[in-house]
Amino acid sequence: MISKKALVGAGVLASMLMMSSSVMAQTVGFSQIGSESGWRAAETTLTLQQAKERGIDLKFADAQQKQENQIKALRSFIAQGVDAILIAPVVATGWDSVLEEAKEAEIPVILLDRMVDSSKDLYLTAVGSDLVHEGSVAGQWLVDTLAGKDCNVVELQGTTGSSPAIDRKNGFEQAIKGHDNIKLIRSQTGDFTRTKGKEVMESFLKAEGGGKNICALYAHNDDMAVGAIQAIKEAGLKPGSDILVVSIDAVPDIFQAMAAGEANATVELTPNMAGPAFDALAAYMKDGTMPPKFIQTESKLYTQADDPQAVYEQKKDLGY
Amino acid sequence: MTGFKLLLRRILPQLITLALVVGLISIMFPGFFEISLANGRLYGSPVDIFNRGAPVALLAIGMTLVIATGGIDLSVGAVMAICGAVAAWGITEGYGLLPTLLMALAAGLACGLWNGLLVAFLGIQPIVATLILMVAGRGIAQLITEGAILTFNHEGMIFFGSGSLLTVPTPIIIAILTGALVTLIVRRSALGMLIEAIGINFRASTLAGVNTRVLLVAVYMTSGLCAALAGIIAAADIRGADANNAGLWLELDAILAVVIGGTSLLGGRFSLIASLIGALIIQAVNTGILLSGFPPEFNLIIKAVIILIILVLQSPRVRTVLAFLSTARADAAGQEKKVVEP
Amino acid sequence: MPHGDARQPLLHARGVRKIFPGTIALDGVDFSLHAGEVHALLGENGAGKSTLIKCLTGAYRRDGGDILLDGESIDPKGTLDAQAYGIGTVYQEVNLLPNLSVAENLSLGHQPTRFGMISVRAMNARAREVLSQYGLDIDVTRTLDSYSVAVQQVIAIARAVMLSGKVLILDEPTASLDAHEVKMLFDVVRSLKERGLGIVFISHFLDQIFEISDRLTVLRNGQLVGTEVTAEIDRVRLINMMLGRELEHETRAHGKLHEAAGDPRLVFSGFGRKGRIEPFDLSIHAGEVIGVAGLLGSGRTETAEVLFGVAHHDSGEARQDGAPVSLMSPRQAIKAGFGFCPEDRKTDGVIADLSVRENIALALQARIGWMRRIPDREQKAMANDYIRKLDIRTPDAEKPVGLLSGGNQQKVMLARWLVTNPSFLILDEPTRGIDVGAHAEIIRLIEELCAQGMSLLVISSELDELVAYSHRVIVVRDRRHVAELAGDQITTGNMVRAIAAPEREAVN
Amino acid sequence: MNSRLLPLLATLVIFLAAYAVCYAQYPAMLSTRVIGNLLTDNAFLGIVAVGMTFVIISGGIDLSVGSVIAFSGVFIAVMLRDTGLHPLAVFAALLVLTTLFGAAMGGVIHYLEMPPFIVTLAGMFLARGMAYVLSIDSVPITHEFYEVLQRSYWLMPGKGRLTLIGGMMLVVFLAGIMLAHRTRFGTNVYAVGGGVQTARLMGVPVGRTTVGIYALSGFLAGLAGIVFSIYTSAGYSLATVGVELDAIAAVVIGGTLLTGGSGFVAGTLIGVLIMGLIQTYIIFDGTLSSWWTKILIGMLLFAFIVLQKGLVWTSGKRRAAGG
Repeated sequence: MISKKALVGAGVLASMLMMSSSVMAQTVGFSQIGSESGWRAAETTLTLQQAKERGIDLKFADAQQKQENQIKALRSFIAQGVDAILIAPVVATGWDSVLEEAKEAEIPVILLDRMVDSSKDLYLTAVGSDLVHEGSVAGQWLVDTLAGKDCNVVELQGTTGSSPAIDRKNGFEQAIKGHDNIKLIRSQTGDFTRTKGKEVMESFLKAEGGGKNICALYAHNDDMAVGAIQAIKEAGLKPGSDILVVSIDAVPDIFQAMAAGEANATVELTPNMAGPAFDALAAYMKDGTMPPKFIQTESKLYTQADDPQAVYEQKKDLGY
Repeated sequence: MTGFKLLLRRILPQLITLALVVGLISIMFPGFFEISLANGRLYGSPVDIFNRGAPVALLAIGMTLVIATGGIDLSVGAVMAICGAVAAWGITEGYGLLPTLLMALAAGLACGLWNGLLVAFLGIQPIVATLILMVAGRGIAQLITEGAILTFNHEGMIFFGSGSLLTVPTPIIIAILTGALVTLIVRRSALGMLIEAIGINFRASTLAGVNTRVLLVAVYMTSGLCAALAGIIAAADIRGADANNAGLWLELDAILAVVIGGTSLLGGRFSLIASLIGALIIQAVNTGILLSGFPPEFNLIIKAVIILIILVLQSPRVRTVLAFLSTARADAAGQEKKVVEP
Repeated sequence: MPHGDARQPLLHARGVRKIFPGTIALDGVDFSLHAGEVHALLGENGAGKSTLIKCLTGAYRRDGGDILLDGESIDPKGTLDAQAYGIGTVYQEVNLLPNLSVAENLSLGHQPTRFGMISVRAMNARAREVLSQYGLDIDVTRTLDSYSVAVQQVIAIARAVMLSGKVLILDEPTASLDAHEVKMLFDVVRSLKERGLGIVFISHFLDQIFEISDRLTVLRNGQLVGTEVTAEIDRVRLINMMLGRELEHETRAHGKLHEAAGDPRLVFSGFGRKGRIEPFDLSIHAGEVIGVAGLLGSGRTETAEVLFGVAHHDSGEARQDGAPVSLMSPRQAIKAGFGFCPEDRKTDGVIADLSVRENIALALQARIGWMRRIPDREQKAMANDYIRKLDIRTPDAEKPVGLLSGGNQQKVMLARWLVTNPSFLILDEPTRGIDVGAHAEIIRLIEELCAQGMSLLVISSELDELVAYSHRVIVVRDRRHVAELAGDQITTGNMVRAIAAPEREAVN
Repeated sequence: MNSRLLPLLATLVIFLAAYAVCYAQYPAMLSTRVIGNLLTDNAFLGIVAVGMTFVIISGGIDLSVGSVIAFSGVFIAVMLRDTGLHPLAVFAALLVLTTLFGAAMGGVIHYLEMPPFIVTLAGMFLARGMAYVLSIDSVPITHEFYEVLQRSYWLMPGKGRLTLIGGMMLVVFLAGIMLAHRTRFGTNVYAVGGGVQTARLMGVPVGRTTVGIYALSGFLAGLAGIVFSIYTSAGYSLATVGVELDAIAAVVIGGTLLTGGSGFVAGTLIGVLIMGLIQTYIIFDGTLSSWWTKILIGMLLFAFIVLQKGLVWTSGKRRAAGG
């Protein structure tokens, strides 16, 4: 135990030295949801990168997928007296009181990637994409590609109850509404993971006559799509042609699949939410410029026509 | 011959349960039993149950031994993640198939060693000791993959997840071989009896000269090794190591499998084959839910209700009542005597 | 009944029957108990003593007969119900909760409350007051397990008397007590008797029965043999009643000195462990029986544990046939050819759920390693061999050992070590808690084994027994070996003197 | 000194030492804000851990509590959204429901002689499944009564807030301590943990006590669910996954043995505070990646358990040598 104390002591010293070297830098607390997916890891990497480039001292707190941990982190940031707070909220509800505390302490809060239900004056701005919009971009692509042909679609949902799962499902359903040629025949959760994506797709294939009844797959994220593509291949079908595959996120691996002709389209959710956030923060700090309440990132649609191999090369080192 | 009859009597409840669950599925989904050959590999829902059940079955093998000693291993899910990460890392770093596999298995053994040392030499209660690795293990796995899904395209490695041998998917073969091997080792040697002795009375076993501590460590290492195999299969299946999700909550499924298999959580007498059937029952329930087409929000509730029914039917009290109904009164009186003994 | 009493009995059982599948455990047994009487209940294991007690307290539903309390027919539904009638029971294994405080144990279920909350002060005061009646002045807020078994036993009696107050059943209460503690317990029993309680006393120790009881009832094979006034019966007749035969082996002075042929097989010098047992010297020859006498907690079990490596010795060394031998764990001791039957069979001895066969094979299997499994056929042969040799009463070798009686479990323990063919066997209280018949068999076995050249170290609190088979006796007191008796010196008187002598010659 | 109190004292010493180390590094750790946060942020965990302490002292375990908290939140939110009931009426209905749920599990454990681990595992699946069925969406709670609850706090000097829910946790702990040591039920819980057979022979109503223990745990999980819903003003079926493990860890760090029979409700409070302290420290540090956070929490858990074991062991040894 003595050695442990010594260790902690050494830590005190080291962190004091580090602090003195960045006295001028702003201190920003960043409460991240966790590291549940490659996309999330890339967002963390990019946020750290962006902070470093700007000389910001970033206090990173991982919430392990728990809202209570994020609230704890925010309160600790406030107690510590940081200059600003970034938060990627795990769920939309339940932020009122802690955001009020931050407001009372005059600490600006910027939301990343997901929205909250709270009053708009409780945060500076939100940077993110519109999850419903993402779903409808994917749905619109399918509508356009089919051009009126009959099609049975199976859907791999995200984690039951999570906001991307709900919104991406809604967006997709809105886009295909009124197109009677497209029928959503099965929908199950794949928990946003490859393993479950593969397992659920296997059952879909069995349940729908070995896959003959399925013409397209819509997955709420690329990871599930990657798993499902393997299941389709193992069933002796060709993903990308026998069964169309459209998903969301645009992680590097889906571009490899697209390059191989096994996936058809993906909707990008950029992991660089921190860049615009820091820009808005800098402007606000400088002369009090109020940024717009929602800074929407582009939900770009990538198809096989967009040189997927090149995109892959460009994305693969971003920490996905 | 009598040995076989004894075995059959031991696993009969599990077999009946499995048959009932499968029967239920086939009523809801008539195409259930269709099996065909596709790409030189057996293809069909029953095959899926075996194939998808393989990781839990592997975990259940190790878990059975651990539970037989009166312990529990909550860390196996995390160990799966660690070993999958090691396997993916090794293959992407170009260490070659065999060294990579050995590294992954060694990682599993090391995790088991850690658990075993905490339990056997520091005397920490198993549930707490393995909770430590359950919490930290996923972090270690992420440390290896640096938070990303570490993908690979090594055909040799992929074989362990989605390949097949003589039309049988590899995970099934690995699970069956491991089950057979461990059963053979445990029952042909004296290990089985010694493990049971430890589980029933640790101190008396030590005094009889049984190397209790070393055996305990060995049992946790076996559990780690089984988790490593499961981790390799899980990683090879999706061609990547998903440190966050690989084996998530599978420790609970494995424990359930062992309990459905009729091994007491208090330790003592165990049956590996019954645990394996237990794993199949759980996977059959899972697959049945997927085939049923219910909305996903009902998944958990269906699973919970089915498992609850199975467990209640297997509970000692209900069994006593069933035995009472089916055998002579005299027999039941004997049972009662055992219960009353202070 | 030969000695009917004019008064109405306090508790009267008439023609009690209890049938288990295949056996009649009690066949129309009569039993009566008067207020202010200590009535001993005797019989071999399986004679029906426990069954009778359980029928009286409602733990078993009887299949026939009446039970009258103060002349009124009662039908207790269980232990608690019996308690409500005024019948309390105290068992050999103290049935109190070790993790609760003494006061909580005494008052559990009847705590004094104020406004729905337990009044801890009142609870403790009451506990102190109750225990002072029994001559105990202890800290009642400490947990029960911080006190000796004897104190726990008295607390158990205090609780039983407090809650019932008419009839007290003592089921082998003295089995794990030493002489001093037995005396303390008997003082308590006498004072309760004076208070007018009826006391049923079960014990294997005939001395104790003669000392404390007014009348005695003997059961055999579920049947009543007879009820006698204790003062009017002699030992031989009593044993005849119990066994239905003459004791073949009467304990008498051994008288023979062991022919110390050649060098000793084992030599321990300066062997000991701090806090457990002071360093001692001990040498043992082949074919020699060394007795260890001393009170419970005097260091006798500790001596065995240090020798067997259960507790690591931290001083001295051991030599076997002249060569040094390491004894830091049971495994090393077993490798050296040692065997050890511990005192507490239940927790340290048998593996209850394993079969008789597996229990017998366990130590041998552990010694030859897990890889070389003893084939089933050999295990079976081995088990059957010893079931026959030691007369272990079990339907077959596959019965879980936990279902056997104490004496038979003890024999299984012996068999476990005998199959390893040890050169040195340590027996800690081999005859405790077993019936007279099995007792005699085990003593005969000890003599047989030593005749075959095995060395034995036998710990026993029955001094007569030690006199019967020991070549030398070590007397232990205050965690030290204080005396060694050999040959003609071995008499109960000498042992008692050595055990009791205050240590004047000690320098410090 | 009473040997029963030893593990409790060890835990307290560890907590104070750990706090001192944190304070040396980050003086802000001793501010009333942090202390207020410790109480508020861990309120639901503390309340559920009180129930877990009783369960563990009796020799059982309750894996269902995390799911029950999530179910409670969703239940309250859905009821407030879809019916015109006052929150207090909903609270009452919920507490009855979760108490019955706990009692049912206790009944299955006792009367069907099934291991608590498995029964409550099934309960865990069932409760979360029911939360899903009620609503998979996160449902916000907008009732004005909730605003009142959230706004009732005492502003301590230094801007720290002692909130209603933080205070509620302390009250529950006090009640828990009284229940454990000043009622027959409490003694019966210890008795069952000390040995079921013996307890039965001594007249403890084992069945009633077992059912009562799990009912209490269910009640407190429901109460924790109410607190959590006040904390987040929403009900969310994915909330509080794995809280049962946090609660068990807090109980174990607090010096209660998982084997049953011994432990203290007060120790659990310290256990909860220690876990909160660790998290606060990690956030103050702010340099740990996701994975190092997990590894560090595991290592600290290990360190605490070993340290505690060491303390108890050495003092036990000293006692043995001395007496």
